[in-house]
Amino acid sequence: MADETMMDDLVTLTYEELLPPNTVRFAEALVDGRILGQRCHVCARVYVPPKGYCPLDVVLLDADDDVEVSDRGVVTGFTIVAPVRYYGQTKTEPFVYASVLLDGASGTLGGQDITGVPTDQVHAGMRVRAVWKPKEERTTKGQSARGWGNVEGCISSFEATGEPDVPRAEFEEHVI
Amino acid sequence: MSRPAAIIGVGQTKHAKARADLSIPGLCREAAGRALADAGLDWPDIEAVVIGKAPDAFEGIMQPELFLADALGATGKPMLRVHTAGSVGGSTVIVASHLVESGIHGRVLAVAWEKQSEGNAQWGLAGGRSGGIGAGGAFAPYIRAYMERSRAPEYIGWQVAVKDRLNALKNPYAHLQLADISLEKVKESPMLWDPIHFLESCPSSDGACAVVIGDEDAAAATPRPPAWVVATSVRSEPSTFPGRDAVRPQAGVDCAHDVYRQAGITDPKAQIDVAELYVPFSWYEPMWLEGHDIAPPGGGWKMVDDGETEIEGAFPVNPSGGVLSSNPIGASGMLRMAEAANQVRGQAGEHQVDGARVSLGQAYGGNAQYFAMAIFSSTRS
Amino acid sequence: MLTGVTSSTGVANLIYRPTVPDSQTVTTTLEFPYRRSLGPVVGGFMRALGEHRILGVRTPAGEVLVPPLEYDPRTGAALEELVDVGPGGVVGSWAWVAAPTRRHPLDHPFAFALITLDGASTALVHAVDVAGEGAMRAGMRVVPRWRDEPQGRITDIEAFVPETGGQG
Amino acid sequence: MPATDIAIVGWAQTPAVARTDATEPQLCMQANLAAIAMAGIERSDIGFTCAGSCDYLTGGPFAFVQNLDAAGAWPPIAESHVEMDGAWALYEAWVRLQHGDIDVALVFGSGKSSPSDPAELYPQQLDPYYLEPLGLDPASIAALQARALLDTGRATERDFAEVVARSRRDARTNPNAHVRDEDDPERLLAAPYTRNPLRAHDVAPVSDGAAAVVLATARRARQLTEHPVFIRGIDHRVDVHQPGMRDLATSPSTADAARRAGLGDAPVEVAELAAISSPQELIVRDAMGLGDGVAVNPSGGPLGANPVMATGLIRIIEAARRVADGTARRAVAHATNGQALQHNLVCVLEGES
Repeated sequence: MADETMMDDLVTLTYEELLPPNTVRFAEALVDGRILGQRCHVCARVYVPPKGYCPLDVVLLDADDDVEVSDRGVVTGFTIVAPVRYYGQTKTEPFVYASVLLDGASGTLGGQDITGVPTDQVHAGMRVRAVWKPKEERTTKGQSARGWGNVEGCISSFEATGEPDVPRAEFEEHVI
Repeated sequence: MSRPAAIIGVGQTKHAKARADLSIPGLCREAAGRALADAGLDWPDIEAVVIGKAPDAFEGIMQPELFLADALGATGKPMLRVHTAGSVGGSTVIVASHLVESGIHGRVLAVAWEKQSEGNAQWGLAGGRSGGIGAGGAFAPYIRAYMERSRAPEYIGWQVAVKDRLNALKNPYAHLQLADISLEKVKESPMLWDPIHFLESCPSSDGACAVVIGDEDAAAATPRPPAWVVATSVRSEPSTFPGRDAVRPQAGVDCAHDVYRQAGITDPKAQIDVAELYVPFSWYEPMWLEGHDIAPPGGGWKMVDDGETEIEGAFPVNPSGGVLSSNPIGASGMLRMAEAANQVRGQAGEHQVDGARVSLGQAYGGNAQYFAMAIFSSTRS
Repeated sequence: MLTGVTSSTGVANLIYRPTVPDSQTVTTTLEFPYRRSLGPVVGGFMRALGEHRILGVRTPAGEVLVPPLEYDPRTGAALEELVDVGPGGVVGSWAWVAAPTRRHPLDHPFAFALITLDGASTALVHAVDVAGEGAMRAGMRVVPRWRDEPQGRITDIEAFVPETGGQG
Repeated sequence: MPATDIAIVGWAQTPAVARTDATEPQLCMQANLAAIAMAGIERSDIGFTCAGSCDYLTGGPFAFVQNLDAAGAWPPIAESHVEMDGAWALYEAWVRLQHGDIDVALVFGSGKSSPSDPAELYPQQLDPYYLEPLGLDPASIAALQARALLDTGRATERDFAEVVARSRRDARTNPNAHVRDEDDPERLLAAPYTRNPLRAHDVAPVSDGAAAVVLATARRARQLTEHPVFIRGIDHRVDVHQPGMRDLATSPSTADAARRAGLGDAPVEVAELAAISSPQELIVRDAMGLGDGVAVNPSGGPLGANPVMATGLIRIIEAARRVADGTARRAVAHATNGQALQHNLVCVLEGES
């Protein structure tokens, strides 16, 4: 009989980080109802959220490189996730996880919920717009200090606009 | 200046949902002990140890190689810890082979492991937060894009899922032993990350893999045939950027072309006898066949459909059952290298591909952005 | 870009870290209940603690390693012969912890010590519970104070206490 | 030891600070760009890139993946990563350069320690069965090691204070260091113990920072610079993990690595040691057999700045700097991994002979 003695080990670690300046500006603009990106001054690609650099040209970007992009765009890729149970997981029902290419941006916002159509009608190419939370509910909290900002403190989902679909060829290079 | 190196010993654990009978050192030592025995060696014969695993948060131990070093006989020796996401098992073998090819060491032990049952990879991938999507959620959009781009029929994914599970029945180390697997069962299994069904996904496993890499002298002294490492390559690209082709990542294309060039391979489909590819979700088999230019664009799924990737087919892929049958994440990439090496050593047992002389081992990781590939041969040149 | 804050006190060290109040911070907690399987050697040690016994493992050279490992840490050779040691032992090096952290086994000042148990060839790291650092010295004899309800953890020994000083 | 001579031709480090709001990829990018500029190469010249970092410092599994953004990985690059100090990334790159098919490599190491409390985090780095559940913290381990050294009679608490004082004086002239406080041994000795026999100042701070090095084969190095700094020997060895199963007052793995790196073949003028406590410096000096004439940690060493995961690579940079500027003809750098000097790397550097 194999020895199957077990030991429980609850590990709790707390991390307190400073938000980088690019994320602070992004978060503050969101509360104001604007979505900021950064345009690389070498290749002109627009990163949303801003990272503080362009990974392709390997140049640092700062506030001078900030640009505002639209809150409307196109779904370029998605999946519907059946949530797996794990410690701390609060999701229990399948949810949409979509990438949205905003007008004026070169890269997508990942992990967005899509509303306004039944889940099984979500598809790549559909036009969507941001559903903003009421101004008093918007918050700068929930940002990450790792260079990826996120919109969840201010935008609850993206909803279908009903506009005609965008052909795949127009966003093929922006699936992620 | 580069000297020949060969895999002269291979070992792996019995992979399982939980190896509750073993500690983490015990798990690693089960694989490492078997690799040493296969090579006809003992701990003191090893000059350096290279350890690989995926994120430390999966088991909740920061730099666990520090407490595993002496469990793996590394005391008084050099020890390296590699971490290149899911490709790490592959890169660990490559780092170890560099130590031999450079002439620094004659016999190096490489060990990769994961004990997923101690933690939860979904939690780890989510950075400890709710709403995690797992690797399946990350790759599902790319798989969907591949299906649309290649016009592959939906059943291709089911076919790969069935083939790898049937192959696993010939591999006593494989975690999943699904004797009653069928296309119907895959199709009817729950949809986890649309379009990926449960049975098109890898399991979560405890397991370890180890290889001994030796120089010419070591290879000459080993009781069983060596697998010569004739080419290795790694390539990485950023995880996300505008214009990135996540379906056919350029890093994967470049990595493949680099190993083919080094091995003198101009027609990989014809010149490679068997491949062990990192396929954690069934669709990645046709995606990598195309992504590594083994098949032309749109041709990968046709190879699957024509049965070419079956164990008796023209280009067998994952005769071991692959990641779809055993997934100790950090070790999964090394298992690809170890299984590919065993094929050219004639040591693959029931899942041996007849007459295999040249094999390909491949691992990928991160957001399909890290690649590690190697070509093994039964002969030196 | 580098708007880092330099510690004004110079005690930004491995014990005390300066806290810089800033509204632009984000706090995340990484928490998970890991469940570890121990295998025959570590598992045997932990189960023996529940019987108020401490085990070591014998090497072919006749040494007894405490805590027991499945392998000889100098050679890699497999070890499996568990033998009783202690429970008393002798303190070697020690470090006085004036202000315990959340993770420490005791919530009042104590010493971490290297304790060579009777019959052991190596030292076990554990806590020594004495009134003050003045009571600590190399060579002092200590015995375990056992936890009332064993949990199968190294902390089933709450701490070691001086042999002559009210052992539990 | 392989025949191919490899040289350091460029380096850079971000000023280490107690806390920065720059992200780790941003820090790495600054270091990489500066090192590449110093070497006078193009990114496309780099044949291999290797990084060293630790996910647990930032608390994000896969945190290292973002650092790849700083490497210039487009078009895709041949790249690897060690969950270790950047000094070991340098070792991996040095091995890779031995193959002879490439002639330039980029190495970087980075870490932000500010988000977490070392006393809370580092027990996670220890044996999960016997040590981690005790919450054994780095300062306590350093103190156990310190007393083990005191008990041999080879050092005193005053020796510890002298190491701290000298490090802080030297850190004052190093723009990349950040601890420049009290440097009078008497007053240092008057401070209270935090982990008797250690005082707060005896243990290194933790810092945020990144460092990068460009390596080249000898032939390429001579084309790039008039002052290549050659790696004359490099080796690393690991010791037993359990603190109670080895002699904490000595460092046999350091001694062995130093011997294999050829440290004893000729005298060195400068030694940069990754000692994270004042007693550790004394133990490492002893293991390496460094005499009184050797300038130890003229940069201020880890007691002046300790960006974990870059600290060891910075020792190599600081030693190389002094060879390149002629301060030293021959210098040695040391890096360490794990607690109480468990794993040690020694790198011997020389200028053109």
